[in-house]
Amino acid sequence: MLIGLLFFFGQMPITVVARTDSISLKPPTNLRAMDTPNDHGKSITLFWDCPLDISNIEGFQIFREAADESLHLAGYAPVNKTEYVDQLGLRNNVEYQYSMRSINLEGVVSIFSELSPVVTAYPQWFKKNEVNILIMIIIYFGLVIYFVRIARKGKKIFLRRIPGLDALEEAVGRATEMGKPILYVPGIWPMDEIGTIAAMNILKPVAKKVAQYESRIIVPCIDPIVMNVAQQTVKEGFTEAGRPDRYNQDDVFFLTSAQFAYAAGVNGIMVREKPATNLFLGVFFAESLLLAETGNATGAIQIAGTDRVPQLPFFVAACDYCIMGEELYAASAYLSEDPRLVSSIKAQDWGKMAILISLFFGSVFSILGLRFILSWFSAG
Amino acid sequence: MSISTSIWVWMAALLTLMVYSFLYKDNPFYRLAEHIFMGLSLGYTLTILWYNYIIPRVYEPLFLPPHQWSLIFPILLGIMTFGIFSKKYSWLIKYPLAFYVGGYAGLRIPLLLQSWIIRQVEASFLTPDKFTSLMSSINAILIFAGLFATLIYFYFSKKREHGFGAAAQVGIVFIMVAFGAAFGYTVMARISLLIGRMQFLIHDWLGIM
Amino acid sequence: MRRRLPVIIAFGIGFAMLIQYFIPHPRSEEFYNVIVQQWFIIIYAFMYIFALRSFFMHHITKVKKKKEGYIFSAVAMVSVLFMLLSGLITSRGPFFDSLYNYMIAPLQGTMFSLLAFFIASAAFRAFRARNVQATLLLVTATIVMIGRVPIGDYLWRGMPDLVEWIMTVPSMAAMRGIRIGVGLGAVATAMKIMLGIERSYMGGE
Amino acid sequence: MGFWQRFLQLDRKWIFLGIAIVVIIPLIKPIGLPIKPTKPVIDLFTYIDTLGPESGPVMVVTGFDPSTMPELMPMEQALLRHCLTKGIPVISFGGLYPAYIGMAKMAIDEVSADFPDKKYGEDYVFLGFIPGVSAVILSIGIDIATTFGNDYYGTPIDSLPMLRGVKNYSDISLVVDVSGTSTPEYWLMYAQERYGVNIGVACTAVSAPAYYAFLQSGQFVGMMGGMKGAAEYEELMARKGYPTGRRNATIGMDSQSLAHLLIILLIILGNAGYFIVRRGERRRGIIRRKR
Repeated sequence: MLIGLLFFFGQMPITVVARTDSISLKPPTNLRAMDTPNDHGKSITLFWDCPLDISNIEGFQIFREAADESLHLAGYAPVNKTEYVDQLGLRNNVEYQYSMRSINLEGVVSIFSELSPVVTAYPQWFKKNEVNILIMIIIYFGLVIYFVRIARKGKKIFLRRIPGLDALEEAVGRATEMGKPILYVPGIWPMDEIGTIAAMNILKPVAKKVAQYESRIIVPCIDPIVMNVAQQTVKEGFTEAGRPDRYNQDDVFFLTSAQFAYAAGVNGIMVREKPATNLFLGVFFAESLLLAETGNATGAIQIAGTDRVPQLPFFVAACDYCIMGEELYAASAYLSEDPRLVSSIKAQDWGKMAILISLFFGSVFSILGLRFILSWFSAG
Repeated sequence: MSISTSIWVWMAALLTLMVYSFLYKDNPFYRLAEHIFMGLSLGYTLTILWYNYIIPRVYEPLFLPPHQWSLIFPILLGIMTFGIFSKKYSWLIKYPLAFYVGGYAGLRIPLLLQSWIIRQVEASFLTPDKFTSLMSSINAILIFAGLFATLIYFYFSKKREHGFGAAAQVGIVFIMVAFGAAFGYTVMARISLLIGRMQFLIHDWLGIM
Repeated sequence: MRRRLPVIIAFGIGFAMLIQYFIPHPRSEEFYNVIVQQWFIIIYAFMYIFALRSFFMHHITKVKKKKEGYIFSAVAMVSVLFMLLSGLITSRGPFFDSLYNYMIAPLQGTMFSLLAFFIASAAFRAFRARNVQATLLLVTATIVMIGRVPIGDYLWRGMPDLVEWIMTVPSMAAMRGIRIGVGLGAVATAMKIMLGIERSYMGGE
Repeated sequence: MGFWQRFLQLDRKWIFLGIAIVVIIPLIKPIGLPIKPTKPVIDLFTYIDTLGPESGPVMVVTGFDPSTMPELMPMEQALLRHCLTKGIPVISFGGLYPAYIGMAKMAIDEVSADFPDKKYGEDYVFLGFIPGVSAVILSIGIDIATTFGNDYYGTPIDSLPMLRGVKNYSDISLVVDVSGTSTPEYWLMYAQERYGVNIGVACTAVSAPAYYAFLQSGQFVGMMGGMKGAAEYEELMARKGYPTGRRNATIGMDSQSLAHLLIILLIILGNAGYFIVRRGERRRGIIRRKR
């Protein structure tokens, strides 16, 4: 029997010692190939029908050839698969042809299947399978713009009271009575994070109140952009309160860049400066408890708020008030009472209501067998 | 009892003890370790920034052929951040900030929608295949109800009366159970880390056991 | 015009990065790579120079004015330079790696493990069953903590299954709800940034 | 100040001391609290135990750094020990990211020191880090030799006797990803989904819940979650009489159990004191500010 010592030119040197004595091994049939849709090209999807008798077959070897590439092994698929996406080493706008053969446990191979029709891979300019996301973005943009416009016309928009925020004003008042500073920790994430931006939004009214009470606010920062945004925000808070003179740039400073060095540094400030009120608002990670527990030991009133879900249990358990997840975004709108911000909370609530309705009717219809609502939320 | 002889192990052990001294009280040894840690980690970040980012992605493409002259624009934007030093030109910093934060905002919208919203909703539909057994049916309904109530808890446009108040109460129950579970798991992970440090001190440093 | 231009830039680059997600074409990928892996990095690097200035100014003033604890500021500055120089001179050689493995990693690990002590003291002093919600949290935490250690299996055979049920049903439901809510909020805020409604990150007007 | 008020003011240093004692003592003198293996760990152990010297190699992928070492290093060492004891050929892959190579090297060096009779290149092989993450997983499915070229020490793959005839996933009996991150999902997507290779996972306690769904759907052959998972695996090894070396996880489990019990006790005592003090005050009419 022919011992197939298969060398090939180009990429893959393989030494396959294969005995092809058994005629029983059949290659897959009806091999079809097409360019994989919705991608940057360089990818071809193959379909085939399994041979009737697959008892002895362990998998299928996939071979590829092109004008400048001889027939060589390009892929492998286990026996239960009837589809394969070939990505490695493919080029766009080059004509390829594929052929397959079965292989069993001992390495015995079948004859080659007939060549697939010629196929070329090419990139697309639009991901058709993610059009549902694009539609959702357009609708959501529309909601945000609509609500901002009606808010600018001065229409009063109702917003539920968030308990944590009223406590914020009481806590700032308590610190000023005792003539002690307020510590505002804006989280450990850079400016591009939504939670940090919410922290900056809340910093402004807090700084304004601190200025009115002629108290002091300390804002240690971990990121360069956050630091100079905080400096600008606190300065504005103080000027709006009519006390630009009390603004001290050294109180809003860059501590360090590392998560735990920052936590250690802030702990040091709590122990040495003894602020009466600690505000932890923004994006926090494992250092959240390090801060909350030390602050607890100094006896300060602590109000925390973060959208990082894993840290919420510790803030809920260790602080006096905890603004949870999304409430942080609503808080920045509630506190600043800026119609544009309040209106965007409205857009979010509409999004939530849309999801609640889709979940309800989607489930009811899917039990009846209709899955069209489910397709809106397919991850593409 | 074979105490380690490696200077590095001794260094690590001393630093570990200096940090643990904070548990007794805030003392100079702790503050020394704190500041060494602050400095070293900042120095480390700068080295990584230099070797993994500045050199391969800024210096080489710009100064080595083929020169990518388009990099002049971000450098100009970057220089504008120095405007902050002078009172007069402090508004200059708005441009690099707008570019950086605006760019990331646009980039994150589809990714957020995909992974935080669509994937979660897609997995929450009550489809027939979830009702295979009694237990799986109860669980499927409970998950659906919990998700519903949690979403209503975070609904801000309605006062919490009649229907909404009750749903929010149910929601907070699910939320607190989820927080309790997260709490339990985090405690476990922290204790494991402490055990890891103690094993280093006892085994690698002092060589007991 | 000074106020409008930054907003236009934010919308322009934001819109380009958003649309880029839907265009798989290689040219769009190149655009993404150049902007994210080069332009953003350059701007961030300049911001870092600015942060370094603030870091050193903060500590230099402390040393100059001999403020309390100025020695530690000096130590911090020396540490930065020491690490930076050892990284650059040995171009991240074994000495640099040892500095990481035997100084930064243990310091970080020890800081992390401090949390175990703080959790214990918070368990006694801070974690109060003030109301129904906090009680639910603490009871669930206790069940999970017992269920995940060998003793739990001996208290009641079904303990591991109960913990698994808590994780895969009530906890999963609430986590999904919170993630959807936070996701919606984050998308809305990102849109406000692009539309110029959210300008606080620029320090307002 | 009643007893309970003074009790609640207990200085937190005593609590710190309590945790330290409860963790240190078992490390010096292990108690050996009984360990009862659970199903996910048994599944992983039995799957590997059925393999032998002639079956395809097991690939152990390192995916953790110093911060998650206490939980994951015992797992990797238990897996390597189990394979070497049974003579199962094992490939230790240094990981998809450069940060993990140090841990992989530490694990393989410590374990191979306990097996002097096992020869490198014949019983175990150590592959270094290759950039590309998902591309690496994909191309192992095509051909290991081309993907790696040489092993960690620079010797060409083709000249390693153990890897002769081992071309891709079809020749690998199991891939176990020891990971503190989300890389197990990459192995499911790019290795199992495409090439049908069996995947096992060894992860931290925090990320274990997320993988239960994949376990129930049968995508993972088995799972070790957190230090408890590692201790269970060590227990299964000991019950079969396999050499376990220093059972770090099992010893650690004693400390973990006692620490958990102490924290639960502290929560109960703290709240008991809190309620007793508050009831006392309500009786004496002192309106205490809602703290």
